Amino acid sequence: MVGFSIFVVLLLIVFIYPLIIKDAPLAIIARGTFFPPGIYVSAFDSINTPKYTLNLPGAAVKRIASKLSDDDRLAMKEWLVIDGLAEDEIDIEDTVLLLEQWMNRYDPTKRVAGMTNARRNYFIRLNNSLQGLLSIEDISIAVRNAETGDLEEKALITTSDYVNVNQVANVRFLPLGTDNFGRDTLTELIAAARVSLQIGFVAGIIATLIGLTLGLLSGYIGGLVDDIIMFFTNLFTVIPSFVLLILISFSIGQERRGATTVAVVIGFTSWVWTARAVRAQVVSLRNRDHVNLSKLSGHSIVYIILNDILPYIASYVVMALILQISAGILAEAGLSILGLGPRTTDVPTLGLMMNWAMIYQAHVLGKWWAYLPVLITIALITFSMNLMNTGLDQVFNPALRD
Amino acid sequence: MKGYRKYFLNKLGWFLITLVCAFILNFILPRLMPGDPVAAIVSRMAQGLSDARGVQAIYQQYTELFGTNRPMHEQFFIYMRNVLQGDFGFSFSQYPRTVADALKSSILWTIALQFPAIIVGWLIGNTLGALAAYLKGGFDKVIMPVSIFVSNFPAFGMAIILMVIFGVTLEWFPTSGGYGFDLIPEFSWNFIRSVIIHYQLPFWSIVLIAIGGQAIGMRSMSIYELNADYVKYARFMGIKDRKIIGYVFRNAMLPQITGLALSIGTMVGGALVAEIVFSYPGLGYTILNGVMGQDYPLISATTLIITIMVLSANFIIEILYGVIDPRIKAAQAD
Amino acid sequence: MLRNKLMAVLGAIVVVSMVLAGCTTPTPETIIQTVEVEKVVEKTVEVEKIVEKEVEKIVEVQVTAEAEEGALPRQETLYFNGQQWGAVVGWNPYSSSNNNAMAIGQGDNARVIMFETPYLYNMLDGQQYPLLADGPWSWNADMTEITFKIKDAAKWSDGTPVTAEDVAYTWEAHVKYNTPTAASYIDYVDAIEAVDEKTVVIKAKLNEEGNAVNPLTVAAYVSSNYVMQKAWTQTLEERVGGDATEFGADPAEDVVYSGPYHKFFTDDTKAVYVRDDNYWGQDASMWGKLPAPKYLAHTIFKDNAAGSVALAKGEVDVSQQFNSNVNLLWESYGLPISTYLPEAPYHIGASLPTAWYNLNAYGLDQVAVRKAIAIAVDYPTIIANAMTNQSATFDQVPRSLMNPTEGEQALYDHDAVKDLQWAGNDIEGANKLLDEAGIVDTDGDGWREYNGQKLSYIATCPNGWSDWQAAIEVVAAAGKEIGIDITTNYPEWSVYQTVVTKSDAPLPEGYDIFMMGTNGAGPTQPWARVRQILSSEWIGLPSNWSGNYGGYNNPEADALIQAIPSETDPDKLKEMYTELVRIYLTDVPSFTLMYRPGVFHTVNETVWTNFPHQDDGTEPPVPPMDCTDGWGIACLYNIEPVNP
Amino acid sequence: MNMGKTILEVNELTTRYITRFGESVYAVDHVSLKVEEGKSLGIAGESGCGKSTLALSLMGYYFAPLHYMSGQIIIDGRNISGMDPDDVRKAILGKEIAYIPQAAMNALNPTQKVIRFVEDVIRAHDPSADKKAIYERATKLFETLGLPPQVLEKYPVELSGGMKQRTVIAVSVLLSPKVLIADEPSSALDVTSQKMVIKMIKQLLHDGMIGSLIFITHELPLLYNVTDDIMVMYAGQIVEKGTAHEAVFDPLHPYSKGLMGSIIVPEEGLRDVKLTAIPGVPPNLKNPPAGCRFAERCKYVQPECLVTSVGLRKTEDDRIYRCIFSEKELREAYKNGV
Repeated sequence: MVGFSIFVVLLLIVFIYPLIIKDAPLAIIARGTFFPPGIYVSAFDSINTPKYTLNLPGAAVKRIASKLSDDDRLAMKEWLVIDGLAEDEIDIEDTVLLLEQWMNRYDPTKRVAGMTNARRNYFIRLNNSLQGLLSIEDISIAVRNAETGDLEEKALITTSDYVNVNQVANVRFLPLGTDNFGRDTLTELIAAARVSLQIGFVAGIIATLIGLTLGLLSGYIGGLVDDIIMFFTNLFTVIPSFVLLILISFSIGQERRGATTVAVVIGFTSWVWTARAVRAQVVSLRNRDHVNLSKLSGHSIVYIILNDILPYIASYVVMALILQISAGILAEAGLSILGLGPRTTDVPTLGLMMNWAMIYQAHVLGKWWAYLPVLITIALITFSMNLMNTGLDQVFNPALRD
Repeated sequence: MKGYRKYFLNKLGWFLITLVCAFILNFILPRLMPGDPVAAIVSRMAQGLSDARGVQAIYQQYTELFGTNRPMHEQFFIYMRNVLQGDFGFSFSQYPRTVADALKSSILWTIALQFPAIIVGWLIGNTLGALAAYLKGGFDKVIMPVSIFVSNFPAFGMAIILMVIFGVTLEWFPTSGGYGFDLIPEFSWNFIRSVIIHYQLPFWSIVLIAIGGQAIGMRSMSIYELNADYVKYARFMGIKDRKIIGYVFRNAMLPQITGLALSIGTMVGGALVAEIVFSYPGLGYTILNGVMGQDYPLISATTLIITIMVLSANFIIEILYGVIDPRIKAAQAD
Repeated sequence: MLRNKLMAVLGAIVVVSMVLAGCTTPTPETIIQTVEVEKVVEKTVEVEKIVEKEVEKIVEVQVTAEAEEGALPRQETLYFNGQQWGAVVGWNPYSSSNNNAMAIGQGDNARVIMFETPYLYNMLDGQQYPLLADGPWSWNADMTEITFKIKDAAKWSDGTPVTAEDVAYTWEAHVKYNTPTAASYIDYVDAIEAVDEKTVVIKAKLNEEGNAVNPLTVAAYVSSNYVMQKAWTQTLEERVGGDATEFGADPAEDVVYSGPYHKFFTDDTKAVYVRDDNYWGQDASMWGKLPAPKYLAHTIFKDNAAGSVALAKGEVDVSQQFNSNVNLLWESYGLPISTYLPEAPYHIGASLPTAWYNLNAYGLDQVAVRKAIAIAVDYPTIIANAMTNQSATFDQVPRSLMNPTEGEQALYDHDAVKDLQWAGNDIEGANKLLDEAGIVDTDGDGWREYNGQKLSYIATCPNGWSDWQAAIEVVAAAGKEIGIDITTNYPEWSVYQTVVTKSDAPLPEGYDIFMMGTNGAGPTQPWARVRQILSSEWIGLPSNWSGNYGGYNNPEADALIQAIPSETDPDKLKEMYTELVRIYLTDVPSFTLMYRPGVFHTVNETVWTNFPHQDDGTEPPVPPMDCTDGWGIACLYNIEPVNP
Repeated sequence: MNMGKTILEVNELTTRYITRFGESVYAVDHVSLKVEEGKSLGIAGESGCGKSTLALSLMGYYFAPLHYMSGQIIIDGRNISGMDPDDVRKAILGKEIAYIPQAAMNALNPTQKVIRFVEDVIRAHDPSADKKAIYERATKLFETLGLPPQVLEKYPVELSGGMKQRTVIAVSVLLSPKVLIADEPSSALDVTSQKMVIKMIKQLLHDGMIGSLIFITHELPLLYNVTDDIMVMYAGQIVEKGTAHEAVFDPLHPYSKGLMGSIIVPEEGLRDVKLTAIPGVPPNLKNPPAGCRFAERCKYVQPECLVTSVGLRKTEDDRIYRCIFSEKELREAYKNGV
């Protein structure tokens, strides 16, 4: 079954990954925010790694293109024209000529009427990036002599020098880059997923137990009991559980908000759903023939509930539990995004990661790796659970099979 | 009809009692929050005030003004009296602004955004579920999982994704606010258009979230019903499939209505977050601010309003439910 | 066949949904309508109150004219973000609770779009330039009185001239109603008197020797505090019947102002200010013209993220908020966005977000511990991650009590304190320091003890203050490196502020290391900042927003702080400041984590250009103060549409 | 042997279930039968032997997972097995051939008043019919059947079990169908309402409100009282067919024998014994045994029973049974066998 397998895979990843990558999930490894995903190779080490000479066609072109995009060329043309160079003299395809003209004519101090500061800065940056673009001289690595303090050439790097990544001492693969704290997003994400799952389970189980008990009682016994229980249920239904959550979590105060606390709080605010659902089921069962039969044959309430009611709603309860778990995970995320989640330093949770990604505007800056994986993880977890639900549904109720 | 009256009175009774309790809860819960809000205001007022007496004086003034020096029950009755007169008092965090003023506009924005969204989500969800149950095959195997997957994003997640795709990347829709950043509210086509455009992203983010859960419920409900004996019988009595589907979905839909009543409470929660993501001028941000600023009156008022909205919605739905589903009356009768 | 029908049903439902969606949209309308109506009412009220009709009429005309068009003309409107959070509450310049940051903000760099100060402070050259005042102010011989004149051209929005009496009465009112302003100046300003129609004299409070207690602060008054109209102040007093609370709470919709802009429209989503085309400042004696934008509009965003999106989309021209990784906006997205400096740190640092030690906390009374933690912290990471490089590094600007501006940096001898400096990230150094101080891990649990008690602290800052939280995280990490157990904790600001500013009792548990900002740039700086960080005079205040929250007490420092204001000899000053820096770096009562600009000044040049930026050739240089604060308002007279 | 008009004739009808895993289950396997006007046919067999499926198949209206394979269903000389389902629905169902479902308790839409359903039924065949006419017609019918007309205005939930059942029967015969198929109409009821139901059905046939009756049950003795002929089914196939008397008191097929084995005096109280009378369970029809389907439960099983499939035999007095033994051999076996 799809849902189940997705879920299992998630679980496996969550538990196996930490065995392989042992880094602390909250360790700050990067100086700077949102490093993009990729393989990071120690520049220092690669200098001391054996060099291989590869003469690859188009290497130079790539090198230039990386510094000088077509837009840049057009921009250069624009500037040169403003500077009084005739358009037909400029050929943006001819890199050498273009650069030559640029180097001769560009003057950072020149004030061009109507040019915005942003644009001016752009040209300055462009100019800097163009420096030595065409030079194919070897770059020399030098070390400063401790006594004399003058530079001594250590190595030469030519344009055709390559190192083999496998031979570089320090290489770090960051599949999802780093987050705003400079933490390895993937490691953090997986740790977070685990915590969120725990929260979900705790919350879900608490909620289901409360809901089931109340639902059964009110549904079967009916009458006053029903009214009283339903009254509380209604009470908690109409005060949106989310509002309750916010209030309670805030009252607890961030200092005392551990993952478990949050889980419990969620559990205690979200049983309503189950209670009502169970009750509805029980009510529909209450007047079924087999129940009446059982009543007539004088079985005790407990007996009837256990033997004539519970089996019929067992599937429903399991499903409710699963839904509650996923709901719990969502609730945690919802709280954290408002900064009311578990305290940051203890553990990462999916919600907290989301929260920080938002605070540091990852979505505005297009740093997808900081938030999209988190969202997808949340969705996948809950999704797989829902699928399991429908799956179970079919197992328990042959009717649902076509 | 006796069964029904009984049902109605019963519901009405509980409606009122619930309302009262909700009211009390709304009053108490915020006041359980730590910290002294008046102190917060005073320390804001008294910035740089060097002599202790001065600070004390101001503190006195405000505790007087907000009545926080009185015992809880007294505060409660004063509060109740005022609320009944529609006066929610001063907002602590935005003093001297009154709560009523702070809520005035945001309520309407929220209602206008959320209730349609929730209902539409419910309708679409149920339709999808029904279709999935009836058409099976490709529809069931593809559309359902997709819609479920979509609705499994957390409310804010959906909001953010929509924002990034349609707001930031494609720039089809604005990313924040209730109307154009360059508009002055007034009754003009220009303005209405802007409001509609700004309405879309928050609206659909809520709708999308709502769909899945409803769809699942409706699907299994419908499948149960589709296999019910009366369907087979009706078929063999030569009744058109369309009519039978009519029976089935009516019967399946009925429990879903309570489902709706139930969802509203939770959905509102998620929707509030969506509002915040889109800087929508609704209750979502108001309540968050209230919490952060320990603004008891504001929180109480906001939660109370949300509560009353949800409560009434519940009540109405259950009343209707009683009207359209005979099973209820039967249940009440015995 | 059946499927088609069902599809049809689905279609129908979708349609219905859209209709529903449509139906609701009028609802906001109704709100808007009410708001609109109210606005009209306010207007009429104003009209009644206004003395000179025609002035107001013109404004009226414009308003209605605009209202009909519905949209603010983009070409004539300058959009802001990051100053105004939440809806405007009032317009009362005497009150500190208007939540009206755009219009009301007194202080070192007073915000002068609606209310005006006699002088404008320029953080770049440290000068005060006359606004309402005519020409520079002057001390009398024995430095006890400041005298300045009011410009003849200076007029109130009701057309009446601004007089010396207004200045004097403003102060009277402050004192009478015990406003925060009064609170912060009462110890230094004795009285403000009108010598004649236009001449103002500020009398300084004198000490036993008969010298001004604090000439610096007195001098600062003229550029930090608004002048309010006496006539209006009296109407307000009548209205509130002399009640101090009421006096502060009054929304003052009818306030009379002297600045170039005033209320046009406010609601929960924006605050819009319109230019008063009769603004006196267009007189040759001041600006000689009107400010360029007809409207100043501040969209109210729920958080920085929303604000950044708007900035990127060109819906905000001037952004006073922390835009994380701001440089990407132009580097990766090629947006016409720029900051004052083209490269990192992008802004001019003005204040020093500081981690304060609670010196009463166990073990933190030990310099060794304080210094060890301070030198172990990884500042480059804080600056790179928390501030996303929008702060000068401590290599560029060595740590001291001064902010990174040249003026302040020149005030102390860098070399004299060179050997006291630390770059941070110095784990060995820190461990060595602690070992030497005999503070070692005796019971081998990995944590150091002092007199047998484990050193474990809670570092804290307000919840949701993202850059600070990120910084505090790094501090905690440093502690763990050197065997001091530091955990972090983020209370809500509402709780935090009350705890931290209560200095009449030792700080409670959980506030061992905590963050607070410091003064930015201003006429009394760096003295006021030094005082804020080192002076013991705040200890014991019930509500201490002034500084030294950690309870540091050093008579030597106090003495110097006492002396500086009346010291005029630059060399002497430099000595004293150097000495204070030495004390600061030796005792480490607190340590700066980063440099933060007074206001973030990021501009989008889609519509407007010619904003102040480094070497923009303005003379005197216009500071990046968001086009609204102090001399920074000159920006409004320099900017021009990109394509007119 | 009177030669009445044949109302229902079924030739070699074969239908199958297709499970979601695509396997076919041949629940009705080359079944042929004939019912004459005014006559009634009983179909007996253990549960799961395909009698209910046969009932469904006879309607000539199939929906997943049941599928038509081959054979003919001829009602009143009209072959409906080939007809377009929608025409069958309009022209046949309820009108020519009506059905009383097994669990008639839940056969009515719980959220619909009986009369509304009556309207739907009639309108389904004659859209023009107007409310009033329908109402009168219904009341008349209910009265003749001894049902209180108020029932029409009630919701099913408001009716007792027996009342529901009878209501269903009444609704089924609204259009006086030529064939009424009653599938265990009484199984879920208490004895008294059972009797009423049986009585009612007999009355229907007797008063000519229905053309003919097919009565399905696992309670052979019941059939003896109700129907003229009896057909015994096993594993989707006919194993024996004859008059009620023959089938009950002189069964030929070992299975029928087994079914009847324990009966001495008429039905009362012995219902529970019957099904246990024969050891073992019917074969799984997903892959039916190659030989005689009853073989592994048959006392008289021969080696070839297991391999060679067995056809129907016809006795000279027109009785039909499925066995390798001749009538004589069987009687022999029974005489000294048991």
